[in-house]
Amino acid sequence: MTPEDAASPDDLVRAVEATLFASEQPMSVEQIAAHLGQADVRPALAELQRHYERRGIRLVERGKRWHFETAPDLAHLLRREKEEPRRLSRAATEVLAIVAYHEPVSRAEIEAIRGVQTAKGTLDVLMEAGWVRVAGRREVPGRPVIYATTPDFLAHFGLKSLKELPGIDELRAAGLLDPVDDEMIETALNPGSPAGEHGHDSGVTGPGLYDDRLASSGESS
Amino acid sequence: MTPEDAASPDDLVRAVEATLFASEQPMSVEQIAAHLGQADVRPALAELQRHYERRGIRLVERGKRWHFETAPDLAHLLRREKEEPRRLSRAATEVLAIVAYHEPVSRAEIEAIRGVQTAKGTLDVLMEAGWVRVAGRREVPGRPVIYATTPDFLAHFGLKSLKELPGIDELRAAGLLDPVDDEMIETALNPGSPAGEHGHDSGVTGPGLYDDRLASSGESS
Amino acid sequence: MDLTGDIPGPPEAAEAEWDGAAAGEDRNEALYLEIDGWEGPLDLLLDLARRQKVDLRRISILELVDQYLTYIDQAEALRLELAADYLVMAAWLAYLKSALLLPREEQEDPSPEELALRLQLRLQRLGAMREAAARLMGRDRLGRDVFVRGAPEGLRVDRKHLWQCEWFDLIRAYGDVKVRSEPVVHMVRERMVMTLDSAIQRVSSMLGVALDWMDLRDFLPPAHDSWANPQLRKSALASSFVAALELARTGKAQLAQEETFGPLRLKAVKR
Repeated sequence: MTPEDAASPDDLVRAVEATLFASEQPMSVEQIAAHLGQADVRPALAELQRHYERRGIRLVERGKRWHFETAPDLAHLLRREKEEPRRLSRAATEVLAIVAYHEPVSRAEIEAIRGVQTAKGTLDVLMEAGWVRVAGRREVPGRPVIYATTPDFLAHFGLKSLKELPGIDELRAAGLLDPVDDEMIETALNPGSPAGEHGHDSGVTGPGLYDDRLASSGESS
Repeated sequence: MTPEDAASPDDLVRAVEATLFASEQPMSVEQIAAHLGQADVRPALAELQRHYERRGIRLVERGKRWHFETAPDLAHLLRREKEEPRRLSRAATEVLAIVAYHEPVSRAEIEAIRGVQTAKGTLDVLMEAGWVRVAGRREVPGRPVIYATTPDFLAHFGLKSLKELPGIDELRAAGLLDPVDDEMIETALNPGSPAGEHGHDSGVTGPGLYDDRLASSGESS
Repeated sequence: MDLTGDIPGPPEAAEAEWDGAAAGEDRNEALYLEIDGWEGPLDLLLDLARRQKVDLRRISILELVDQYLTYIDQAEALRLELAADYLVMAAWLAYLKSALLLPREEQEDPSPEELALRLQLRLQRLGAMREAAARLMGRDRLGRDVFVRGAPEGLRVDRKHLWQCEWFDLIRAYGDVKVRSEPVVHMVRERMVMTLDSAIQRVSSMLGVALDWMDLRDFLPPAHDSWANPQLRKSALASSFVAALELARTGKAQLAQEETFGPLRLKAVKR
C-alpha cells in the first residue's frame, strides 16, 4: 500500500465518510445505504473503521448504528470540566445495570434483585436520559411492563452491543444473571408473609427518594 | 513518508484532529493551542489539511478559523431529495390543458379562457412539475411572458406531439362538453365571473403578472 | 428514620457513585450505623458481607446474621426508628440462625442451609450488579470522555413533489373550461299550465249549467290522467281563481267567502 492509496479512498468510502460526518445522529447501515442510493456500504464502513483506527477520531458501531467520535485516550484533553455529565443516583446506576444485564426485565424483577422497592421516578430518570425504554409486557399474569436498554445507552457507554457489557460472560456463567425466582425471594425475605415486602410504605424504601432523603435528612426526623 | 506514518499521526495531530472535530465552533490557531497546552499546532493543522485533502472531509481555514467540513464535491449528499407523489389541483390541471391547447399563451390569455384569475403559484407548480416553460415574450405592449409545454409534458402524457390532443369535436363526442356540471351551471348563473371577464381590460386581472405589468405599464399605456 | 445526621460516619458512603467495599475500610465498626444510607436490609447485609473481605461465595451466613442482628440491636438501643423491612429481615434472620443451629433431623423444608444459600445467592447477585454499575459508569462515556462531532452539517431530506395528472383529467379539465366559457343561453323550460283563457272558458261554461253556489275547486278538471300533475293543478286553481274574479268583474258571476281562507264559492248571475 502506498501513501497515495491511503490518502485517496474511493468515492463510496468518501461518500460514507462525509455522510456519517455530517449526520446529527448515528446511522444504521440501512440508513446510510438509503442515503447513498442503496449502495453496499459495509465494505466502506470496514475500510473507514480501519483507516480511523489510530487517528484522533474513530468510527464506531453502537447497537447497529455507526458514528464518529473522538478517541478515548484523548479524553483528558477534551473533557469539559464545566459540563458535568448527568450524574445518576446510586439507585439509578444500579437499576440501569440490572436492566442492561438482565433485559428485558420487569420492575418486580429489578426490585427482587435490589431487595427494595424501586421508585417509579428512578426508571423515569433512565428513560428520560434515553437509556432505557419500555419493551412491551411480559405475557404472564398481571402482564407486567418490561424494560430494556436503547441504542443510545450503547452509544453513551461505548458498547457495540450488550455482549460487550463488562463481565457479562462471567456473570452468566456463574448463574448470577439467571431469571429471578420471585417465589424464592419471597420465601427468603418474608417467611410466612409473601406480600410483606410489597406492603411497605414506598416512602421508606423508595430509592428514587434516595438523594432527597440525604439532602433533607437533618429536618425529616 | 511511509504508510505507517500516514496511518499513525502523532499525538498532537490526533489531539488537534479530535479538538476540531468536537468543537461546536470553528477555532483559531490560538484557541486550539490554548486547548492543548499552548503547543504549536500549525504544523499539525498543515498535516491534517494534507491528510484530509482527498477524503470525504476537508479541514479548511475560513477567516483564520479552522474547521472540518464535508468535501465540496459531496455536498449533494447532504441534501437528498425525496419525491412525494402529489396530484395536480383542478385549477392547475385546467391551466395545463389551456397551455397545451393554446400554446404559446400568456397569463392574461389563460385567465381570459378560464374565466378566473390564475394565481402565479399555479403556473409555478406546472413549471416545477416540468410540464410548462416560459417560451419568451409576446411582442405586444407590455411584452407579456408566454408559456408553452415541454417535452416532459408530452412524455408524461404519452403524446408524440400536441396534435394528438383530442379536438373539440372529439371532446363533444366524449360528452366532455355537455353542460352537466353543477359548477358550470353555477358559473353560468353567476353573472360577472366567466363571461364578464372576457370583456375586461387585461390590466384588471392577474396579481402575479402585476409585477411585470406594473414595471412595463408606463411604456405600454 | 434519620441516622446520618446523628451518627458519626463517612457520608461518602451515601454518595451517588457507589464505591463498594473500599468505603468500609476506614469505618469505625464499633459504632457505625447508617441505615438510611443503605437501601433496605439486603443492602446492609451486602455491605456487612463485604466488610468481612472474603468472597461472597465463602461468606459465613451465621456470622453475617450475627452482625446484622447486632446492628439492628444497636439501632434499637439508640432508640432509632427502624424501617419495617429491616425489622422483618432481622426476625427472619433470627429464625434462620436458630434453624441453622438446630439439629438437622428437626428441619422443615426447605432446609435452613438451602435458605442460607439462597440468601447468599441474592447477595451475590446484588453485589454483581453493584460492580457492574460501577464498571459501566467508569467507562469512556459519550459526552464526558469521548465526543461526537460538535457542529454536524446535518443530513437534509428535501421533499420534492412528484406531480401527477392523468390524461383523462387533463382532457376533461379542458372540456370544463370550454363549457364554462361558451356563451351562456338562458332557457326557460316549458311548463304545463292552464291558461287564463281556457280557465275563463271552462268556469263560465260550467257556471251556465250550475244551479246553486259551487266551490271554486269544483271547477277544476278531474284530478286524473294529464291533470294529475300537482304543478298543473296549482296552475289550474290559480287560473280558475283569476277567471272567477274576471267573471265577477264583468258581472257574470257573484263570489262569496264566509271566512278568511274559507272555501270560495261562485254562482252565476241570472240575467
